[in-house]
Amino acid sequence: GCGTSTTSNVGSATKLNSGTASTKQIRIGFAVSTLNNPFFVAMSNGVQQEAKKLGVQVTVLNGNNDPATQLNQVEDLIQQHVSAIILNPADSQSLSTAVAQANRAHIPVVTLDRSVTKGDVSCFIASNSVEAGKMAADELIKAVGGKGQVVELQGVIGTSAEADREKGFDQEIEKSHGITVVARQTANFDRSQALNVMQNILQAHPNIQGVFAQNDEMALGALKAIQASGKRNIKVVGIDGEKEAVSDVHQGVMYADVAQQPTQEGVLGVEYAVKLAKGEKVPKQVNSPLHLVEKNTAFKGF
Amino acid sequence: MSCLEMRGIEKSFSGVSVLRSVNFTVEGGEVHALLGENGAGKSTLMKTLTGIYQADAGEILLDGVPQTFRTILDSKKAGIAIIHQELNLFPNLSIQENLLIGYEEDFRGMLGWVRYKQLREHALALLQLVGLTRSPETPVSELGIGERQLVEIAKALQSDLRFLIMDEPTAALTAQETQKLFQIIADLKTRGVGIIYISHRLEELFAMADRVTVLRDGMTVGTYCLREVAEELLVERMVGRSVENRYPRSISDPGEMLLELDGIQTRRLPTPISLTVRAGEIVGIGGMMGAGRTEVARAITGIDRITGGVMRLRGEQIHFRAPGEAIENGVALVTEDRKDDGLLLSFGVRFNLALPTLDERQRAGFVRTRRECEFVEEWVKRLAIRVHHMDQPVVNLSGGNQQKAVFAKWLARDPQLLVLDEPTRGVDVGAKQEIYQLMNEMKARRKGILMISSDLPELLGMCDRVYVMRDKAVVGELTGDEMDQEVFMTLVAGRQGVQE
Amino acid sequence: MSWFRRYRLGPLLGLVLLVFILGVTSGQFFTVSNLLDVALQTSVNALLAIGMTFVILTSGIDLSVGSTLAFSSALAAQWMVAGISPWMAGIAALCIGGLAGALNGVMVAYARLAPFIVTLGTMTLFRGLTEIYTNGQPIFNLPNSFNGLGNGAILGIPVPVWITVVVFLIAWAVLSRTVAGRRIYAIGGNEKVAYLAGVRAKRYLVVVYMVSGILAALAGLVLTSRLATAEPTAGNGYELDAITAVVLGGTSLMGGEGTLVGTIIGALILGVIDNGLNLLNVSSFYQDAVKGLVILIAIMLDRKKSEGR
Amino acid sequence: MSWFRRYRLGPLLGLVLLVFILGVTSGQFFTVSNLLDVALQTSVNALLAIGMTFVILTSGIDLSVGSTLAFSSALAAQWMVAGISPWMAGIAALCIGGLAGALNGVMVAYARLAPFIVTLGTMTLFRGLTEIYTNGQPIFNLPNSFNGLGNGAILGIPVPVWITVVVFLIAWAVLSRTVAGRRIYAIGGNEKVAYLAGVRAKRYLVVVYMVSGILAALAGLVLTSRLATAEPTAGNGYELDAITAVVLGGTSLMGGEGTLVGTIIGALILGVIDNGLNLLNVSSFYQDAVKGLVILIAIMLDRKKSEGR
Ligand SMILES: Nc1ncnc2c1ncn2[C@@H]1O[C@H](COP(=O)(O)OP(=O)(O)OP(=O)(O)O)[C@@H](O)[C@H]1O
Ligand SMILES: Nc1ncnc2c1ncn2[C@@H]1O[C@H](COP(=O)(O)OP(=O)(O)OP(=O)(O)O)[C@@H](O)[C@H]1O
Ligand SMILES: O[C@@H]1[C@H](O)[C@H](O)CO[C@H]1O
Ligand SMILES: [Mg+2]
Ligand SMILES: [Mg+2]
Repeated sequence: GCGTSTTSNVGSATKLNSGTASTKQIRIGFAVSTLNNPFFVAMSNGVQQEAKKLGVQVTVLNGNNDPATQLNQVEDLIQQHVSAIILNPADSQSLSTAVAQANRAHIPVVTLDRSVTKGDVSCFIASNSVEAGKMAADELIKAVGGKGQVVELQGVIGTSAEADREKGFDQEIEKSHGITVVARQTANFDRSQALNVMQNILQAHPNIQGVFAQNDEMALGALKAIQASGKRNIKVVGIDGEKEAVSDVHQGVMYADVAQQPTQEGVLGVEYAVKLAKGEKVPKQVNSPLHLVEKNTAFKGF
Repeated sequence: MSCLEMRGIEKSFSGVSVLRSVNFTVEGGEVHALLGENGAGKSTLMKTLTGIYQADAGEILLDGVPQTFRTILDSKKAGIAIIHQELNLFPNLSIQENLLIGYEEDFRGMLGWVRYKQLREHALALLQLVGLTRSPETPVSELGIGERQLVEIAKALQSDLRFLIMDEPTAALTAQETQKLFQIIADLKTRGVGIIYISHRLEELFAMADRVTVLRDGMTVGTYCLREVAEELLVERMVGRSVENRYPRSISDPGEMLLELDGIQTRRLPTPISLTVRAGEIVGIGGMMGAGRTEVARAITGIDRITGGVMRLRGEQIHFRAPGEAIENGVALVTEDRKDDGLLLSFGVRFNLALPTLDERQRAGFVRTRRECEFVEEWVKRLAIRVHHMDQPVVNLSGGNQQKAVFAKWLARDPQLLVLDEPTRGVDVGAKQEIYQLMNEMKARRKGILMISSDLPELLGMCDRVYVMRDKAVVGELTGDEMDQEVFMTLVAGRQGVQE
Repeated sequence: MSWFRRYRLGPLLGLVLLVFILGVTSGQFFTVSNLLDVALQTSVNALLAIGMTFVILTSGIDLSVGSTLAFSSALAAQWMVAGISPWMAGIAALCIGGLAGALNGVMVAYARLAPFIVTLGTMTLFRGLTEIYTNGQPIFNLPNSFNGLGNGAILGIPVPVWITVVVFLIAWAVLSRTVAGRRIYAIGGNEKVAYLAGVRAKRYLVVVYMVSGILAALAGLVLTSRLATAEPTAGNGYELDAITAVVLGGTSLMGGEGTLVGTIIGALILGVIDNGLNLLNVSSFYQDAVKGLVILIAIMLDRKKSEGR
Repeated sequence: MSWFRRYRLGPLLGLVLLVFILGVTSGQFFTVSNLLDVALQTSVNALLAIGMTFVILTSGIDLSVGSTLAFSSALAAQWMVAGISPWMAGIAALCIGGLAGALNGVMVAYARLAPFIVTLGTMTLFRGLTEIYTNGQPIFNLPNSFNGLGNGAILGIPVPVWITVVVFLIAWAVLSRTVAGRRIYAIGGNEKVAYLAGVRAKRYLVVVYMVSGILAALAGLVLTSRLATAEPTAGNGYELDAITAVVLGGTSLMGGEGTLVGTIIGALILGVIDNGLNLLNVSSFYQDAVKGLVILIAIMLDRKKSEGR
């Protein structure tokens, strides 16, 4: 559910003034799902930058993509009586418990990128992964001119990002009858795996025209495989907005990228967490916009 | 009277026939010796008898009833126990726990609980019986090899015995423990237990066995009554030739000083030790188990760090920091425990024999395989090591042949000073003599030999001089006429010291 | 110092030191609630590590615990969603774990295959089965009555901690006091000799892997209840943590040597490190480096082998 | 059948079977370009597995290879970005790998610590150092002259494949033909026996871990060049693949037994499985299950120990 009355946009969020006396005692915990991916590193950088700017203390905890570890970490944050918790859950279902615990301890929770299904989240800042999948599909359809063979590189099976992007992509691509998805293979959101997997897929399907990679790391790996094969005119669309990918799009190496704005999500997360700590009101949900990056779009990645 | 009979037993390993028609009968209350060269098939026969191996042909009868022992459990149930030639203990468990495994039912309490108190008492009694003065809680890994052998014996004694097989139980024991063992055997005999006794120490057989069966190349040569047979005949039946002069000591003038220990100490040798070995001399060290003989060997060869005193090699003061250094300086050690220290068990004969001398047959770091093969074949032949092929894993060699392999790998290094720790353990009469000849040959070439042995006739028969150790100290030195069993025994027992 | 080595106090020393440092540097560490949290957070790994100790003592290894955890949890969760009572579903999950372990055990004991590669194979296989079964989706909406297992407390102490303590006590008694335990050590010391002594080594091996599988399933139930969700990716990489706890606790990967007390200490060291790094607000990029150093220091304190020669 | 066991043909049989099945089911498998791709894709794991074979033969293990790979690559990449020539940077990276290995080796050999836990510690430590050094960001914009290492071809065969073949031949010669190789096997067979036979076991252990570290760095350079990027997460989990290749190839984790030929076959089996799953477009949900099954079947074909008793 987006589009509720409380929804606002990242860009329109008002900036807070830093350095008030009370902010000095504010401590914020940030539990990030993983730092195994530039996307989350950028998010974490955003959090730290903003915390520094506002003069609040922040603890960043890396959950290594394991919900149980994250649950432990949120418990540790509660132990430290932090003023607010920013949570980027590894999984939407299972971190509900963690949020419930924070609720019980009366510590406000802001979720980034993904939310939780249960529990009281004060603010949810994210872009929509189903939507991202749809946008990527639209781009790919455009890129291959509505017909031909395409390939989907999947993320880690069992993650919501994977499932949602696949869902969006499938819904949209089905509408274009000229296009067949000839292969769907996982490369676990990982660049070097994508390089090998794409190389293999190219062996099996020499005539493909397009690739949808569920994140930029895989898109970049796939691009390497395509370059190495000497093939041209295979269009690659990715998701995330990583600097390297964006610049590849600008140079025409990659067709398009559906960019998210993790740094801004991090920045905004801290802003709202601080507000919450001070007892101020924040919007219940913030729609972090997806930016379509095409060859001529001016956009800087993270 | 019960009776255990093996008829027409045959057994081969991957096509190589080891036992070809063996007939063998033991009766309750007799000590029946089994004699044969290294590799004749004695151990294999016993393993076949106890169900560890399955015979390819033949039958086993207990009191005339054919038996099928599929596993060792079956033979155990029938009242047959075996003390293996190779120690079969769990080094990671305590003595008492080693006595527990295999006899759990006797100590199983409620819910499978081990009745430790009872186990301890039982263990203490058994240890006393075999004469081992160690706490039952001692981990076996802390025991010396002789002590381990005593634990093995204790283990076999605890079951309801009808027949007991002892495969070279005294190889690692000194005279004292051996006497103790004989008492135990005599005791079992009166209880009607039949004993199969394997040993290469002929004097033992004559001391306590009733009958002997000679095995040769996997076939029974004959069974003799020990009171009625001469040693020479037995040896001839066993090796196929007569062996005269069992201890062929050669006379030579000792030359320059080779090794000089001047009050050396190590962590395990608190009392300063002094001894000398000259070129062209075979010097012995005797003593009871635990006297510290092995520790002296370890100190000399750079295994244990020397913490006090001075060691000189050819007049030069030297301390080795590792065995490698000792070896490079011409000092080699034949270790007493072939299984743990001497051989890479799962590796082939060739690999094992070549290991200490690899650097002598290499070019630019590459092993010259052809030369290596020739070299190994030569040594296998010289020591008559019985192998099926050169890459046969040594674990599959008979015990005596393993010992010869350890000996060969160090002889091949041709060291200036060779330290031997129980070098002929489990080696048959014929092969022993060959080893003695090789020692004499070294002596003639002005090398020095320091030999630790628990085989008293060997020690007194082969050495020019013998040091006696007790309680980690040298308590005497025997030369010339003093080299006599009785003098030795008094020193060892510490009743009266012939002080230097 | 031989008693020090004899009773393997190295790991304990490491833990004590770690706890001491944290007590001094962090105000929150020594609060009851934090210590209970550490215990709670350690429980899943401790359960796996207890099972792993059995396996490693026989000189085996079980890489499949994480996948067994995920697979059995997914089935149990699905059954609960389908209306089967948590008790029944839980017991069924334990059976699944036992079966998975039996599969490993049979291949190791009877087919004489190397434990590492067998359990690597089943690790991948069970993970795959979980993915297929769950369609890659988490299973949620579990009955409320299942909540207590992971989140309840008895006398103020979390249920998973109770479970771990009980399992530990039973396992400890079995390993150190019973005939079966001695046999397991014997097999690890020398399987051939154990066989010659009449120990039915193969059966024991199967049982040992079953213990590991059952405890993996139990850990899975705890985890699932704590998260109120069964995830297809659950337990990923947990085998390494469990092995680490065991080895950190002084158990030899060669088998036959080690204690469960050591394992628990090992698991606690890992739990305390994680907790401490979080409490002290060590920057996340520095956490791995610090954790690696702490592990290295902890084993330095247990230089058992140093006198080996 | 003894020659079958003697020459350890089990793994080879597994590979041949796998290749046969793929040849029949997939039209593309037996094309030259696909086979070259498989070789190329296997090269990184093969390099790691060759080093791992040295370590495992001494009855050790090196869990740190993935992190060493990442750390040395990150440094090399940064140096190249800073203008240092790829050759220099590459050699420096190999030295870093050697140093990392030496650190492991010294702790294993001289401090007598268990290899598993030592290299687990350094695995975590090196990963942490990489994260700190790179700030969690990939390093790209590497010089074009560095491209050839991973992407070039000589006589139509990719450079990484050449590198792997050369490394393999050297390593194979060392292990099977030289004095040093013999000693490595001897150490693995029984370190004490080797030591008593005059082998300077400690030095050899250090060297062996250095070999593993250097090859990890080399693999890192290849990977970095292929991707034209050094990633802080590079090599994550690669240790498991390398160990799997070694064990699948018939080398015993207890040391002293195994061959490099087996290792290469093991690495190829893994590479072929991945390639095959992609070619056949096996659903991602089924991939793990299939892969697990294939591994299990492959080892069943190598039931070497079956006559063990
Ligand atoms: N498992 C096996 N595989 C192959 N050959 C074997 C095996 N066990 C024994 N042998 C061979 O069988 C022969 C007889 O060995 P056995 O151990 O029975 O001799 P032994 O009479 O006990 O000799 P020793 O006096 O040296 O102990 C030897 O040549 C040995 O190499
Ligand atoms: N504490 C110990 N730890 C390890 N090994 C030991 C220990 N004490 C003794 N040993 C080893 O046990 C073996 C037997 O030692 P022991 O004290 O019995 O000396 P010995 O006089 O050589 O006895 P033996 O007559 O049995 O040869 C030696 O190899 C010795 O190094
Ligand atoms: O949204 C994030 C990023 O796209 C990342 O690349 C993979 O995980 C997803 O959850
Ligand atoms: Mg024998
Ligand atoms: Mg001795």
